[in-house]
Amino acid sequence: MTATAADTPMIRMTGVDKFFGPLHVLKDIHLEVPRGQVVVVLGPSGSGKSTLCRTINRLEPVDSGVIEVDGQPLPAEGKALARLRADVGMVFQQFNLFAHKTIAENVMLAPVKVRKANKAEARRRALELLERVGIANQAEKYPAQLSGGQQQRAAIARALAMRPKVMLFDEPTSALDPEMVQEVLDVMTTLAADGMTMLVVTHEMGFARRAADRVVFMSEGEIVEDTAPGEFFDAPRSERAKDFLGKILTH
Amino acid sequence: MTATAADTPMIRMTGVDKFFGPLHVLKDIHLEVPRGQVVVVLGPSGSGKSTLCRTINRLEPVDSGVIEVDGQPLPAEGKALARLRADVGMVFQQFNLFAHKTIAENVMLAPVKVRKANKAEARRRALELLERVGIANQAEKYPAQLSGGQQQRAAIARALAMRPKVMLFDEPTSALDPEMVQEVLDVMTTLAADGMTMLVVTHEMGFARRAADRVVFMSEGEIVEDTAPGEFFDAPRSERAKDFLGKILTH
Amino acid sequence: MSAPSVLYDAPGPKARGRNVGYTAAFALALLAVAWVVYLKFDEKGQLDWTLWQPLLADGRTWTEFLLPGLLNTLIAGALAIVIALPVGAIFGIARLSDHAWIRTVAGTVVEFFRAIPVLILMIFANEFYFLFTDVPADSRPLYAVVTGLVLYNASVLAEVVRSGILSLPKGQSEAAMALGLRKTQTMLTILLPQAVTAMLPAIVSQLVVVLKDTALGGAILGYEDLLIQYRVISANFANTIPTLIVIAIIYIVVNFALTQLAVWLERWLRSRRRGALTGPDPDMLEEQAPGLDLSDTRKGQPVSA
Amino acid sequence: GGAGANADKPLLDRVKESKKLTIGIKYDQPGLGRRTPDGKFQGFDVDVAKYVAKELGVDESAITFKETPSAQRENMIEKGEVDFIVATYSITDARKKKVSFAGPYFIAGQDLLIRAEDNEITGPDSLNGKKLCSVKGSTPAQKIQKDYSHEAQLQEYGGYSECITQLLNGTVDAVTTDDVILAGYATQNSGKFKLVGKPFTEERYGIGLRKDDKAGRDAINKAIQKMIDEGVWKQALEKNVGPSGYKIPAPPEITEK
Amino acid sequence: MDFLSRYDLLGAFWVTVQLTVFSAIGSLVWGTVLAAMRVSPVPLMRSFGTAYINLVRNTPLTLVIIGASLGLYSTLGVALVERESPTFIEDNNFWLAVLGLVVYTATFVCESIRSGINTVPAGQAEAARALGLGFGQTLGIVVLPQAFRSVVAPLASVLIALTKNTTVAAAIGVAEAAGLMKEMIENESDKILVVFGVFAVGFVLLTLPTGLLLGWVAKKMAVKR
Ligand SMILES: Nc1ncnc2c1ncn2[C@@H]1O[C@H](COP(=O)(O)OP(=O)(O)OP(=O)(O)O)[C@@H](O)[C@H]1O
Ligand SMILES: Nc1ncnc2c1ncn2[C@@H]1O[C@H](COP(=O)(O)OP(=O)(O)OP(=O)(O)O)[C@@H](O)[C@H]1O
Ligand SMILES: [Mg+2]
Ligand SMILES: [Mg+2]
Repeated sequence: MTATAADTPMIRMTGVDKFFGPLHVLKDIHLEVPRGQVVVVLGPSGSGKSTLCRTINRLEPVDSGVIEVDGQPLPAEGKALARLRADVGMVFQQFNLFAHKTIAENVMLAPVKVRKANKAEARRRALELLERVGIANQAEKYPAQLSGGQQQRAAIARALAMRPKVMLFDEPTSALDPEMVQEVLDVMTTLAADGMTMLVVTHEMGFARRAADRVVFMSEGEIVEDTAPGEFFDAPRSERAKDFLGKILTH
Repeated sequence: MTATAADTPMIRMTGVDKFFGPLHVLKDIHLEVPRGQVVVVLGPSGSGKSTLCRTINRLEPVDSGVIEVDGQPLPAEGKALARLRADVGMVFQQFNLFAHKTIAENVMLAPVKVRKANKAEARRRALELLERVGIANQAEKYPAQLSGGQQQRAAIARALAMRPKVMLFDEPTSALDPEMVQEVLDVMTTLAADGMTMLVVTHEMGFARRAADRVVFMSEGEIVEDTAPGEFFDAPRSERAKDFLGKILTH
Repeated sequence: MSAPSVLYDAPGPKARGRNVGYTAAFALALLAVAWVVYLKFDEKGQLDWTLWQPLLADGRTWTEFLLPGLLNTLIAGALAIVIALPVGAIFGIARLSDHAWIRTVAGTVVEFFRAIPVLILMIFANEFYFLFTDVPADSRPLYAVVTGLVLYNASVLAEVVRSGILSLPKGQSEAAMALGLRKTQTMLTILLPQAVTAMLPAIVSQLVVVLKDTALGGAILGYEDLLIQYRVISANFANTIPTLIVIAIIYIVVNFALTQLAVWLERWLRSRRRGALTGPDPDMLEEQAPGLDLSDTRKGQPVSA
Repeated sequence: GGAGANADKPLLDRVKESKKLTIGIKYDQPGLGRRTPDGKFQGFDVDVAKYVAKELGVDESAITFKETPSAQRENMIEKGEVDFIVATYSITDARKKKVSFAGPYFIAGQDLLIRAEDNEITGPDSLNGKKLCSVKGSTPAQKIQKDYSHEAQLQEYGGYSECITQLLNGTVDAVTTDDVILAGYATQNSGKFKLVGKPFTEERYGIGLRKDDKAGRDAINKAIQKMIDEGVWKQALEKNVGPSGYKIPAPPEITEK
Repeated sequence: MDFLSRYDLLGAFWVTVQLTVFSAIGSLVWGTVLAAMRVSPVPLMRSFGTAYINLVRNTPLTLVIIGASLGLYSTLGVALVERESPTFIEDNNFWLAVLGLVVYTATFVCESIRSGINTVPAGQAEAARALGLGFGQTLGIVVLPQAFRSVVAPLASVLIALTKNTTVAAAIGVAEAAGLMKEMIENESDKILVVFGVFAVGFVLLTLPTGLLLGWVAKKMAVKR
């Protein structure tokens, strides 16, 4: 990698606006995620966190502004867009494992179909990844046969199988039973420690404190704060953030 | 009330077993909830907490053992069962407000249909209860128009409208957005402070610590611990409880 | 949003260009077919004004034949639905009974009538009324048509109601019982009202099926419905094909209006009570099969929700 | 209608009492019985019905015409829903078991309707390899296949208007049924069709009424005879089916007594 | 019950079965094409799909079938079999009836498939796209395989409705079961209960096993979520 490449942020959003009909969901968003950083996005329900996440691999097209991934502006369509998406791993709240395929097939699918990898090789690597997230023994089961925590870990393995440059997580633990939250957070923490660039929407304050390099706080489609986690939790500047933390942290 | 009545526990379960097909979901359960106590039930997913809760008003019949509410064994069916259920308030994870009725109608329904209360009187009391849970201004809306937290508070008011002797809560805050959890817990805390007998299945450790008189820890259908909250959180005796707390409390 | 949008990305400039190309090619193909049809109709003289004049420029054709026919169609359809609805609701609830024998009897009746073509039910009903009752000949076709439609549609609506009740979240009946409501109270005050409201769009769509099926009665039993009017009209003007086209358009307009009403109802219900309260896709209920339990094959959240 | 307490009485008594008649006709048969957009009725059958009514002492305005589909005719007479039926109703022994007939008021014969320019089809035996159209369940078409042209192809529909459309379009070569019915269609589509003119059966149209109502039948027979004798019969035919070039046959002799 | 042997009951039901089978195949193909149009990115194709569905579904089947005979064949001159064949009319009518049934039934097939696609949670397609799969891959590898499983039951309903709808082919003279029933009722008016019973049982035998079998298949194949 050249020096310039190392300088380019992995994700750069400049002046991004997004509307759903009359609803202004993202308002003039400026955000950079440098290589290797873990950025946690917080904010009340409906503040636009998911939408932000989804614009980065163009699951939602934006209305104005520029989004660059690894220095390249997002392609609008076609092969180039698919190639970019393969570089951006995404993990959803609802896991979204392919219900008609086994866990191993889920993980192999994209390398084989998108990267045209050799099947045996893809399988070997899939098992390796499943090992890494701790569910190698579930490889031949179907998603519905796994617990939520196991499904989410499989979904992370699936995303990792494409060797993404950056990973997006949209509330990866909100659909989980409390005892399973930790096993998923553990996988994410390891990933962060290994130097993966990550953008994580979550309500898990512990994770934000421990693993995040920066916390971005959103409210009503705007980025209201963008600071270090310690600072954010201990001394939030805006009223909105104080209010939010007050509600979240009491219980 | 006579002295004996005050001595009888509000709920007494003796040697209760429950099977779902081959699955032994409740194993020889012995549990007493004295008048005015708040008992919190903890345990991993699938350990039988909900089933325990639901056997107490016979939403699930048991296979063996005896359940007594206020000294009376549970009737098997018919009018007697309906009368008993009216004495036992229940609050569900999914709120389960009647979607085709307004909030006020939801709260009035059972007093009018079951207790044959006068409509105007039932309405007056419904509004009083809604006031108490802080959503009097939502009385004429339909459930779908309310936030989760408001719906759950309405559900609590609906249960209270029958002036129940005991209230059962089955994970009342698990389906809520994090910012709304507190408002429901507040209502429950007030209720506890007012002397209501309560059995609460929850993952909210803060509530358990603050409001519970006792914590019951279940695992695989058994009651593994039954102690004071302080003791349970600070010095769990069983391995299973330690393991569970380890998973829950780290994040 | 609508289904397509999740299948593919919002089109970029190239995709938009390609779409324009496909649009043009497809439009040309459609135009070519339309042109051939026009030429052929012209060649066979089917476009002569003399054939169309009585339909397009003579109000008497409408007041004497078409509108009374339409009215008869609507009368038979409305009667059939109004009778079939309560009958269907009773059978639908009976199929959910706690008593096995009630379930079995109701189930057998419902499956039987769903298995037989309406046309055959109508022919049978007509003969039955002739042989065993004093229904006068002028009203016999109406009786027969309505009976056939009721037998079939009550069975369909029974399934609509049943699957409507089953599709309600289990929590609704549990909450009712936990409050001390009895089984009947729960059914009547909590489940049935919600199921029927959720089913309203399906019921309106069913009316479309009923109106179309009324035409079977006209052709076979001589019920003076809308379709059968082509015989009398063409006896006057020798314009069979134009008449059939106009009649088809009337059916399409009336049924389309009903379909839109169903769609509107569905939206309205959805907007009033987001989430919990939507029945199965009304499109799918109208042609139901015997022996199939649709209530548990429709789970899975629709993309559009 | 004629139903009700009255229904059991003989025709003449009913007429005397009520001065009204309910008569069954066809609504969709050009030239014979057809309802017009004015709500009136036209055709030879209608003219016969009106004449008979007049002879029975019933004013034209007191006649209620009612449609009688072929399959329903006996039923409607038996149940007294019509007083009598004039609707190309062939006198047959089977039907005579259920109803009585007056007349015949016309003797038709099965014939073929072909396109005006067609010179190949000359009779029922020249239909081999040709396409023939008729209505469902009618015996005439099957009769041709069985007795005359075995290789004729048969198209069946619910009504004649579909057959006529196909004949116009040239997708069938002939339509078969009673010649006078065909003449009605030929009149309606003037110049486009012709009748072959070689009837090969005999269909005796009668006026159907309640079984064993002898007085009623005699009165109707008298009216028919009078209509023939006065020449009204011929005029009516000339007006309704004459323009097709159909040769109007000699009046029938009344046999149902 | 001797009189039954005078009629070609088996022959009539055999025609019913043939009508059903050929129409089923045709409507499956055409219905799938229509469904593809309705979810396609080309707005005109979507509009055509929608218009087609709205026009055809709202027209009585009798009209559609008479239209095939009088409009398509007689007026537009489209014959579906060899014109010189000695059984031209019979064969052509059969295939016109099949065509009419296909045109009509395809609208229901289309809507079943479309609602099948709708039962696949949006997240499945999104996950596929997020992994870098294209439109064709998303549809072919992820959405359709799941959609087809949930479409078995509604398609079975359509198949059974189709079986019953073949009775309408009698309107253009196809010799199937309902036509025969009418004829038998007219000739044997004293035995109508027997006649009705025979035809009712015939149709129950045709439809009920199909429904039970496909219902079982649908349950077997259902995607567990
Ligand atoms: N497809 C869509 N069409 C219309 N409005 C939408 C759509 N998706 C999201 N919205 C709206 O955009 C706003 C932001 O939604 P978003 O899902 O990004 O919020 P969020 O911060 O992720 O909330 P949550 O914590 O509940 O997931 C909300 O008001 C939401 O209702
Ligand atoms: N109706 C049922 N039929 C069959 N099995 C059931 C049924 N309800 C619950 N179970 C099973 O019984 C066991 C206990 O379930 P229960 O819902 O009581 O657990 P829980 O402790 O409440 O779990 P959670 O925290 O996930 O709500 C589980 O294994 C569950 O799968
Ligand atoms: Mg979100
Ligand atoms: Mg539970």
